[in-house]
Amino acid sequence: MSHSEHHTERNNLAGGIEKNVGVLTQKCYQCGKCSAGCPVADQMDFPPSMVLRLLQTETPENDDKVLRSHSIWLCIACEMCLSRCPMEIDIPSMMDYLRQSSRTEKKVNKKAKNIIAFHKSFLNSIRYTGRLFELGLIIDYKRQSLNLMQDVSLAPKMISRGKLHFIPNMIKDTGHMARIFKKTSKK
Amino acid sequence: MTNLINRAKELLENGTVKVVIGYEAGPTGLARPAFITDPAKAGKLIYDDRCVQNLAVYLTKAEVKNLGKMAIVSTLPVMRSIMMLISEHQVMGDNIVVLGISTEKELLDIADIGVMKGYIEKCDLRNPEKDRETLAMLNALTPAERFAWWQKEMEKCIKCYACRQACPMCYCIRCTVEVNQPQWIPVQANPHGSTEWHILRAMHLAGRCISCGECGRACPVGIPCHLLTMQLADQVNNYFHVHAGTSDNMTSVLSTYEPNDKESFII
Amino acid sequence: MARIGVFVCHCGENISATVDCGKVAETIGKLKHVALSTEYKYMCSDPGQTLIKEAIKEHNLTGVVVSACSPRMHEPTFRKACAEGGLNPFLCEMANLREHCSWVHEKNELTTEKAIDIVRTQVEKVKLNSALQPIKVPVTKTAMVIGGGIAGIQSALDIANCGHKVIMIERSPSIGGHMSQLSETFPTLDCSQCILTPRMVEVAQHPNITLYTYAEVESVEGFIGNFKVKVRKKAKSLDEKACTGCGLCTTKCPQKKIPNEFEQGMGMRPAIYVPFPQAVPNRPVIDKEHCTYYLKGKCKICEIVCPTKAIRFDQPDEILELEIGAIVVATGFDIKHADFFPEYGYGRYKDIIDGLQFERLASASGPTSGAILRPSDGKVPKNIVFIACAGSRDPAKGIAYCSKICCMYTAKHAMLYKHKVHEGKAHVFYMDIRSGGKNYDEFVRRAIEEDHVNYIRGRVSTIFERDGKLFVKGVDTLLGAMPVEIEADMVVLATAGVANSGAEDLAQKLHVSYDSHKFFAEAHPKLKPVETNTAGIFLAGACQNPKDIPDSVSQASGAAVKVAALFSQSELTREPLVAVVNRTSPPLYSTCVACGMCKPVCPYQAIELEEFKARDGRVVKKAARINEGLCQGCGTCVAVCRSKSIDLLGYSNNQVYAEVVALLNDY
Amino acid sequence: MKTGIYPGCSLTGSARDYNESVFALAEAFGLELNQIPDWNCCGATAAHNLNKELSLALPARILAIAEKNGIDEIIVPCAACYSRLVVTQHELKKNPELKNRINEVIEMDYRGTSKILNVIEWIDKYIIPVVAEKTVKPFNYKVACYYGCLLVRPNKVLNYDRAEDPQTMDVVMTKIGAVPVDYPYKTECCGAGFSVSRTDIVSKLSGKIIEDAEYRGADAIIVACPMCHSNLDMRRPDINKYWATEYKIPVIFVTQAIGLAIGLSPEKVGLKRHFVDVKIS
Amino acid sequence: MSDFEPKVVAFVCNWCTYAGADLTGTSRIKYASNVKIIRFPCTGRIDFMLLLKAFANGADGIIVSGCHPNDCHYTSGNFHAKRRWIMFKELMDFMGIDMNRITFSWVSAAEGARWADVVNSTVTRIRELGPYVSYKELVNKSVEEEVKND
Repeated sequence: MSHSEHHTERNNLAGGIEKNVGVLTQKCYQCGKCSAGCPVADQMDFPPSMVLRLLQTETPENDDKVLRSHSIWLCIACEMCLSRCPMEIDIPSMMDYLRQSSRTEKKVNKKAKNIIAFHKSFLNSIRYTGRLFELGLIIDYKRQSLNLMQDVSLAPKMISRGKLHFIPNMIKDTGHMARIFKKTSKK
Repeated sequence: MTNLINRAKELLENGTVKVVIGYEAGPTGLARPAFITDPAKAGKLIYDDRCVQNLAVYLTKAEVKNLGKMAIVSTLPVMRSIMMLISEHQVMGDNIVVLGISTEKELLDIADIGVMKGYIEKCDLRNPEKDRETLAMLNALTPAERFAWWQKEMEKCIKCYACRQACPMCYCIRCTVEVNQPQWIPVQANPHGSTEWHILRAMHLAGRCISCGECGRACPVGIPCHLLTMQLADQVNNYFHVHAGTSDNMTSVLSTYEPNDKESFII
Repeated sequence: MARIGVFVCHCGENISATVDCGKVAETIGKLKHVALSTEYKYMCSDPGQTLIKEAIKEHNLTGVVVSACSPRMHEPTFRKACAEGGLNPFLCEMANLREHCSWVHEKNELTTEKAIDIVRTQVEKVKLNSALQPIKVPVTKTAMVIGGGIAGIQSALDIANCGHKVIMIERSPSIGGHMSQLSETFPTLDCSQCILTPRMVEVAQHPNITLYTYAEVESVEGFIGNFKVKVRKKAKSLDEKACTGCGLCTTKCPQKKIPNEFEQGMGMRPAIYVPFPQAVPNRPVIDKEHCTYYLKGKCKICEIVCPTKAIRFDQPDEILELEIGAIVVATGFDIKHADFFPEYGYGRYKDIIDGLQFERLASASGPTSGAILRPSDGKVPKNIVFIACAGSRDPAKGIAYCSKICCMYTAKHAMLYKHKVHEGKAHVFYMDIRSGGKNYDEFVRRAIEEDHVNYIRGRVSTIFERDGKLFVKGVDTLLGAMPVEIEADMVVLATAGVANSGAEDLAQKLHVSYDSHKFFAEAHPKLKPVETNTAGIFLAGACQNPKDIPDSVSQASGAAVKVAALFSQSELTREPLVAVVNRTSPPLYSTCVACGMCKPVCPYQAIELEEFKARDGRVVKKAARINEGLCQGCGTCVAVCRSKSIDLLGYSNNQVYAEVVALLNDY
Repeated sequence: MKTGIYPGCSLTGSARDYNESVFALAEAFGLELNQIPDWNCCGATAAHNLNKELSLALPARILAIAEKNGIDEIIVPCAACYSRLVVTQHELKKNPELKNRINEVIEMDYRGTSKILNVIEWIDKYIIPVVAEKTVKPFNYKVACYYGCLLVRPNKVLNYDRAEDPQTMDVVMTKIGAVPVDYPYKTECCGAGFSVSRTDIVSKLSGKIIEDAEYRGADAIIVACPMCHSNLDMRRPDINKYWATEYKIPVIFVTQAIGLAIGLSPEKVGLKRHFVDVKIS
Repeated sequence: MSDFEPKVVAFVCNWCTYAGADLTGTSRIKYASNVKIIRFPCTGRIDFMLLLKAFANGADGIIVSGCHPNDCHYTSGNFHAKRRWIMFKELMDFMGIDMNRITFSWVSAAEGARWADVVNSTVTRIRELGPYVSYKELVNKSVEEEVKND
């Protein structure tokens, strides 16, 4: 029985993060080193340390702000924050959790549309072929994001360099892949 | 054998020793310990396959000690016992003449403790082969099987303490079992009391047992209690790279230490 | 017939909040031989103690169990109370209901049941206690102070001024410690050396102080009042009596490029050297690792030029064996060198330095004679960044604790810089400004308000160099973690204060505890801050945790008083918790058979074999005997004795056996 | 010791050049590289962004197949795949319950016995000891070694080099004659998985990385990750457009540099497939 | 079985583990109340027979804990204890007596949280192992025998 188990289980994001990711948001003492090193902090509505501060307040309003933020989708998982955090707070894993919560609660920030579209296309690609089919990914992404003209100039050069295949490189046991996807999809 | 008799006779005749401790044939033909003080009776001494008892147990007995300087017919276990007894201040090296017997049953020329040390070092100091086999068999069992195996043995124990009496290393004038403030070992011969007695005895012989097996031979109900002390003798060598009874100034493994002693169970 | 009194303490609510004290007292009251079982709110208070004293008389008690806090806290208190009530103090035991029960468990029946078990166990133990008389041992009235920094100096002077002999050991060639390296001191900005050097000289000249520099503790044996300390005086390759300290050798030595430790590597020194001009003693030593003669067998220029022929190349180390009554440990601290932070580029970029290096730069006696100049090109930095908490409060890469002194010295550094470079800009990245202390916060405010030091709350993420500028990237957390990038000419890292090298080794030699950071541990965090858990060994200064000068000096004086108090008696009484080998009437004399197993286990060489002789002088019996003056009561001999002939007073076989039985069985 | 290789998706497509150089080196040094049979995608950033269990199951399948085929060590040239595989191994070792669950998902018995090596570790172990005798054309250039994120982070899990100012690739490059420059952007992020969805961010971040390498006088940026390569090389036009620059510094895989040093042709190590011309060979 | 509350006795030295357990208290870290502590001056003082006595008197588990190597207040008591426990453990193993029921640990005066961990992990383990039936039976059988003989 640890000291912290005294407290009743918290029904908020910080509680969920502690339970599912094992990250204690209270550990953060707002030194800001994560925000200072984050490559995309300047694009974010809340830099990483501010996300932690919002979570520390444990209020529904601030939890909501976090789940609706653009920040959680801009995190590239480069892990710079974690490698510099004096308290070793696993912000990247926390961000993974926040992204998943944001989708479950249907609070995804509109600006993250393209990012999610890309991730979905990526997983779609491997769901059926087992391996990433880059051309298929691009086509599917364009369909999902409606960015139809993006990167059209890139293709000819890729083809001439032998870097773009027209037929997917599939694994043999595609059924296995499908089962893995099915079993891990949210019940 | 003639050499042994001649040597014993000579020692008694020239007064080097007052008594020769050895074996003689008993009325039933079995070998029994002999305490020869008269050179004329030296001819009674025998040494053959029948002679297995560890005679060193008599070295600490007041009745024998009081006879004066002694010679003792010594196989390897006896020699190792003597080393331990000297190390533990129970006998004095220059009070004993060692009539060493080799594995080929030849009389050895053991002039002094130094020579004896050199001889012991060259010997196979492991447990006897038969016991090694039994130990290996037991070590291959699961703990639960071993517990059952030993409990079956313990149920036989009648707490006669023959194992203690036979052991040259059990020379205390008051044994723990005789302490009743507090009563460390239950007095009764029951599985609990017997188990604790045998644990106590084995622990007290850790690093001191010289693998003669006398305790097991002495047991009237056939408990192979020597396996307990022999297992520890193996482990002492395994952990601390020491064989008991190899020098006349041994410190017990349990009263010394190395800072880097290895173990894997202390967290 | 035993008559035991049991007193259950509520400790305010500390115990009673989770333990049903009433039930404990009631249940225990029903035990055989318990003459009285009662409860009270504060047993350690005056009325609480009076309760015990009166009960002893009223109920004719033969033993007392105080069921309260840890015996490590209040055992002496209650034993004294019992003594005052007319009961032998060793007939009093404590049941630890607070630290081991009420504070660590929830409020429920099991907790109260455990409390009952704990008390019952002590009742059964105390029944078997015997009245013991304290042991008296003589006191050697010479103190040893280990470490010659400001804490050691203060302690040594205070003890010496009380009229006692002091031996001071310092491992470097001069006393003075880190304080001698500092430029100015906060919060007054007075010159460090100006206030320190007179004290150093006083140590050297004090008739009661013997100073051994270049010396280290080799081993420590014995106990309070009676330590035997071996000290290794490392060879200085010098006849100190012949040397006049003229310094000619140091100017002629051909080795001149050895990084100077005193200058934190920012200056050079020869192989034969005096660490700094005001060193005490002001005599050189030869650094054998760098001396040409020791390395190659040739040179000896110092020997040739020495006017008094004082050089001794073949001088061996000397081992001193000293009799010491008390020891003050004042070995100080070190700074955590910043190379564990590759993102800050210390060691890669010359213009990133640590706080001690900045002290040397700012010091009038330092390598730049006090001018703030960049190590790379000797230019005056126009823009300087100070980074606080560079290693402190950083369990990931540095240390978890706050180093306490950095906030203040960083403010001082920024101020010194501004006082010397008026047009320059100073920035401080900080976490929280911790400036508790007399005139401390005012000092920091002065830096901000009067010297316009730019304080930015946030941690720096990385520093890199470009065009001779250091790009310092951080954020301002007070502006919502807004990025801040400063092009600095120089960066100073306020690195963490850590335990000095060799602290762990010394602690082990002294048998005193140390914490997980290798700092020496005090006996009690509040009430015994200068004592260690080994009687007769005291702590002074930053060897305990990072401290500033005033704190170090106060603690040093505290330690000195402890030593003086100890030396005020010619003998001291010790707890008689020692091992004894039984004795019986002849012809047995003892059940011990003198197997000698106990002898090598004794860490204090307290066991010898005693011979019993018959009338004719013949030795008829040998048995172990324990010197009660040397025995410290560890009891290892008791556990190895096969015939149970040794017992430990206070933890006898009977007692501990009874404890095991009582703890596991309801009566 | 049976050595396997997990190429990962990029190496079969946009990073064919990297693939070719890895196998060219293996051939030149006589090193066995068994491709893990029927390997699948590791799931990359997408999986752990959207579905944690999937992000562990995909690498676990790869590792389980490797174990089944008796592969003791797996070379993973792609830094992103390397990171995913090692993190999976770490997570499943830490949490036996999760391991059981994942084994259920992948219908295989993953045990976690194979050792995972990144490309530098592979080079260090097998190539560096003998590289000197094979070097015919020392790579006498100033290079900026760019490690990226996932080769060194999360450092405590990967347990490889140090997270800040790492040195292993620099050491490897000195062994073939190169002179590494002091390069503060070694582990800064290039934008990675945003290559398609947020090309603007990639252009911005990668631009800084290229700019600093040029500023420090490097002749080439050396990389060990196909994602870093594609962002710094294939996205060069976007970068130059974003910053209004004309950066021409080539981006070369560490394996390609070694290949050139031991006398392999630019075609053989896939240099001709680069978008930014490599003029230095 | 679910309401089985293991009885665990802790044999600890005064200077490190006892003080460490005090620190657990001062830090208000909670742990299982099944463990009861007996204080010894040093682990060197702990007679191996006491461990057997604890089992004989109904303990289901035992903790033996003292100073980390090199930290012994008396220099070497813990080193001697270590050798003693090495031998004891080998003998117990050989006789089939369950050593999973004994935790040997080093807990310093500074390791309050660690003490709680040691206690909790031991209690959890003992809870899983269940009551120490075989040793209890050994004792009970003996008591029955005595009754019969009387």
